[in-house]
Amino acid sequence: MAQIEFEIEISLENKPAARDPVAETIQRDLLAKKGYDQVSKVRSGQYLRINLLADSEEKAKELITKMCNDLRIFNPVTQILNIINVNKV
Amino acid sequence: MAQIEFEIEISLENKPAARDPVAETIQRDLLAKKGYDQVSKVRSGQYLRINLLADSEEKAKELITKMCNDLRIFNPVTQILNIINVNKV
Amino acid sequence: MTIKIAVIQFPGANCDLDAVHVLNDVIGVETSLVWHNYFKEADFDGVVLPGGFSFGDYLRAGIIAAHSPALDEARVMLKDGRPIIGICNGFQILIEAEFLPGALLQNESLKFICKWVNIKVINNKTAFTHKMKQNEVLAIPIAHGEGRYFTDNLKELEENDQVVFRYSTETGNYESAANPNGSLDNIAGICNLEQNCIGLMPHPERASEAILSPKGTEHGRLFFDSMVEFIKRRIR
Amino acid sequence: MTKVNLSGEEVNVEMTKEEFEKVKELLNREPTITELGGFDIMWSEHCSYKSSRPKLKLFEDAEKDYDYVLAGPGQDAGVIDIGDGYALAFRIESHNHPSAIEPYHGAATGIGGIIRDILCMGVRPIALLDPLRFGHLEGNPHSQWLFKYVVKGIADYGNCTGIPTIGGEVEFDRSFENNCLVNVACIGLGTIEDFEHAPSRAYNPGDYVVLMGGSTGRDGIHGVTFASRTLTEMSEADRPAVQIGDPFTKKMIIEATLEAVKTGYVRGLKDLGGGGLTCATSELTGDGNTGAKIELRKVFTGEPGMTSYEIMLSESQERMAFIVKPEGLETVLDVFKKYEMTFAVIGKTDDSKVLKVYDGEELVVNIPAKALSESPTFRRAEKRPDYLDHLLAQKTPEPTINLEEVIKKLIASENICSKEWVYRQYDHEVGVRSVVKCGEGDSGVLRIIGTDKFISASVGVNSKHCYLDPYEGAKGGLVEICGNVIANGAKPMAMVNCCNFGNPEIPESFWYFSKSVEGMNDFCRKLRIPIVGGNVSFYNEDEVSKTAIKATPQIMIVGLIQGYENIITLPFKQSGNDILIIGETKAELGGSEYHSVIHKLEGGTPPSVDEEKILARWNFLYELYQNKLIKANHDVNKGGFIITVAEMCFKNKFGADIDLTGYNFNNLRDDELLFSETVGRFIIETSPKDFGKIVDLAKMFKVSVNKIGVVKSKPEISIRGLSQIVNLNINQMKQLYDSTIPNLMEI
Ligand SMILES: Nc1ncnc2c1ncn2[C@@H]1O[C@H](COP(=O)(O)OP(=O)(O)O)[C@@H](O)[C@H]1O
Ligand SMILES: [Mg+2]
Repeated sequence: MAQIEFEIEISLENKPAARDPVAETIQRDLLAKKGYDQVSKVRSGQYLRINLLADSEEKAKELITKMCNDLRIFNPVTQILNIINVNKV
Repeated sequence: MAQIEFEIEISLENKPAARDPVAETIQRDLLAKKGYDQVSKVRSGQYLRINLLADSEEKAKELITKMCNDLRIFNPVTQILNIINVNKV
Repeated sequence: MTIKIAVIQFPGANCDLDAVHVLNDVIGVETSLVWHNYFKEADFDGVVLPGGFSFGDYLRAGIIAAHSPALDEARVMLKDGRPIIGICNGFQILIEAEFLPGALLQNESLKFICKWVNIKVINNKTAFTHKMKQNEVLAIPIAHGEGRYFTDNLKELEENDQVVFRYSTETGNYESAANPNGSLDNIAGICNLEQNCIGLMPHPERASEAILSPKGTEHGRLFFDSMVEFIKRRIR
Repeated sequence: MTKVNLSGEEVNVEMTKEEFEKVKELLNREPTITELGGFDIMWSEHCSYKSSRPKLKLFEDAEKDYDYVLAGPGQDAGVIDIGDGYALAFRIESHNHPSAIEPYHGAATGIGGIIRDILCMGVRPIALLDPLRFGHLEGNPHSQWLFKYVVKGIADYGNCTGIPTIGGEVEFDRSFENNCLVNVACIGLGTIEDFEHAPSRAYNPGDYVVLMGGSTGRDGIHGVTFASRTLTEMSEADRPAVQIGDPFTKKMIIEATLEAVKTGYVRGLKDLGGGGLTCATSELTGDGNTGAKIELRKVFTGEPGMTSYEIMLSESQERMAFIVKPEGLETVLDVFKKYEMTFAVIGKTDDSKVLKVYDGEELVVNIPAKALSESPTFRRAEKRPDYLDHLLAQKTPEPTINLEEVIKKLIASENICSKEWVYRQYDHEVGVRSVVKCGEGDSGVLRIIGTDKFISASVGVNSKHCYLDPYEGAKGGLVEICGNVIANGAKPMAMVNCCNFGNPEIPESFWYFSKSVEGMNDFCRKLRIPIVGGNVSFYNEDEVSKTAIKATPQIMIVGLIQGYENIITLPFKQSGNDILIIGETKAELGGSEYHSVIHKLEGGTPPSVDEEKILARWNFLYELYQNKLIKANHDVNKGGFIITVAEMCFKNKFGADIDLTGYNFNNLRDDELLFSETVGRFIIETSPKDFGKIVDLAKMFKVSVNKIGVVKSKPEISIRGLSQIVNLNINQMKQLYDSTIPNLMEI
């Protein structure tokens, strides 16, 4: 079966209930102090963009999740993995 | 005029000349693990998700771009800023 | 007239007291620790931006501190030729505040590295290096996670004599093993065009007393002695 | 988990039914849910030491029995007077369970917690140490993952707060595979005045209670839950099981706290750790014999809609509680404002001896201030494990490979090889105090700026020895760790310990704890070392195999050196000098690296300790130091004394001609002589001209000293006097020593 190349963008962030000191500091000490008070919320994380071959979008997503787990790129105890975009190349 | 809340996702990546050791490491680990030869490319960066009020999507994008430039959220010598998504909340 | 130096205390600075100790107790020059929001350039002849993790180094090392009012004050000093040194995090701040060109990226190994290294003096004309000899090799420790120097304009930097230090072996060679963090062309420290402002990743304040040096050297003192001498000449 | 009935509803608690009854009896009524939560956490094993307390009573009262001890066990940290007006505080703590689940944040918040404990004493944290335990790295991605991120967590937190990590220890053993041990220690330095300014007590009615630091959130709330309905809208899965540390905020807390203490207006100080605000306020008032009225809604919360239960029990990191003199409130708050720290005046102390917490008009906590600390204790049964007889009887097989190969295997083994991979990631120099740095000596040596005094600190214990004999093993740990500071020229001043054991309800596990405590107690009383603090971590067991970890009573020693010229270092200094060994070698291969690396054996006869002999050797060494007779010193540890000699060759690329003909007076086999881990031995380098003097002194002190060789300039060790000639190339040995961990960790 012919495989398709996908480009997948993901973010790894602290769980919503957990604190995010990086984002808190950016918001408090940078944005707010410089007058950007339209900003109501900031969250931070790691961004990865991965190109891979898979049979389908579904399979591509599965593979990414498994890979991030296998390589311990993220720890499900404290982090969540968000798939932001999946594009065919 | 009533303002709308937008959620904007951005990524900050190194320019290719500045290299991307995080991605290089992930790729090296993938090779070592075997079984991940479907993955052809990895890029890494920083991820921020910012909620803000603006009159329109256009304005929201403008504001984010201005903010990132003004505050040097990215270092133009080595980094590229991508606005990944702009969503109404 | 007595010389007055300021060591700026940014939130999260942690080599601030070390710099104050060396300047006051070892070099013997009147030095105050100044909270970043209270810093007024008019009171000082020279300034040290110390190492540490200003604002946690969150987002990118040095970026948030670069927006501190202290940097607006320091910019006045930069313009009128007073000496400014950024050590480690201070270097990162000077880069992010665009006092100095380029970028400092995460170490190639992705790890924090704390280690004594050797650096070779490339430019001994600056406010902080004129007491050194050209090509002299100094033993100084590093301690950083984001110290990989990068610029897209290396040629200009070299032509303008802005490269001040390069990582080298003890005998002055540039092997890759001598480059601890993957810096472009082994660059460890640079200066501005006018040469009154330098930034470097290694910590001279940790290398200013023989008791702390593996080989009993005091190479770090040369930076501060140069600075004091430079100020004296300017005042005269 | 126990189900109890609270005003008609079923509630899940950790405490036993009897404890619940005792709560009701203490209060003379049913507790509120917030109160019950407080009791549940404060009476937990972790906070109350209910299993260990009866046993720990064995220890001397250090504060009473040693005049230089300013604070002993029971305080947030031990504190000693080191002269010249300075006080030194130190403490060690475990963060095992959080780190086993989330190594990065678990280890980081462990550092955060131990820093707070030191800060509470009003002094500046100046050093960290980190004894660690993991499963074997080789072929084990899980252990590699834990190791990598624990080290990174410690590095990121310690480096950012500007506190150098000056030492530590790592052992790898199968029993720690799923339950790694992450112990962290911190040392603080201040003037005696600073220390006196900041007791962890609110002893004066009418003072303000001020909370400062990060916001109070829902992270880290555990304990009581309603069986029938959830406590909050959030499900358990939404809750972060592990807290996220924020070293930047911690750094600001350190600076703001120290500056506040310097104003002289702080009358009491307490960190918020386990049990959060409940624990802090009740201990401050309980220990101070006062009471307090707290207004809960003044507390700054990180998220809306938090219940009183959540606010009182949140264990959000990076918070401190201050007791402030009324006349100095403005001054103290100005300090917090300067550092842009969030703070709130949340209440006032009074003389009621009752802690009252109001949620608006509603009184949610109303308990005698001392009640929470009056947990019941348990007498646990203990039993020596049956398997020990079998283990102790194990015999060492006949040597099969040649000695050169064995030595090379040992020096490259995980437990002996260089730990540079770890300490390179730690800023071990910030503070400009580090004189003997990580990897350069047996202990970390720090100068005290403004004096000619130096402190030396070391931490560790041999878990394999303790597994075979916890009593002798704990004593052996003390011998080794004291030996480490003595090797650098220091005198041991005080000890703190961190007991890591299995489930105390299992008699075999409790036996290990009990025997270790007896060992520490006997040794410290005899050698006059005050025990000024400790920490107990039970329930360390492998969930998969249901077996306990190897007993690990970590020992930390702080020593003092008077004068720079009296610091002794490890590397050989000059070829032609004598190499002497202090102490005899016995056939004690039980629990040795030789047994485990070469023969895959865990048993045998482990080392035992003779306190008289140990003391004699220490006194002998002090005498040699006084007479300036020692050029280098390194205590003998894992792998035996040849490993020690090799390590002394490395730095200056020396070699050694070793001749053991005269040393084998106990008629040992080659492998016993070389690889026994008999404790309390030292290898010293001395000048040949002093040999006679040293031998005379040895006789006087009744110490066994033997010349076993000379330092030579060629980087090679040759050994004669065994059944085979042994030649080792130092460069190759160093290569083996250095590459093991990097090879295993960087794929
Ligand atoms: N986890 C660690 N953190 C920091 N330093 C460490 C760690 N483990 C080992 N070291 C350092 O490595 C050196 C050798 O340690 P170790 O082999 O345990 O010492 P010893 O010679 O007493 O056996 C010491 O300087 C020690 O402080
Ligand atoms: Mg030792």
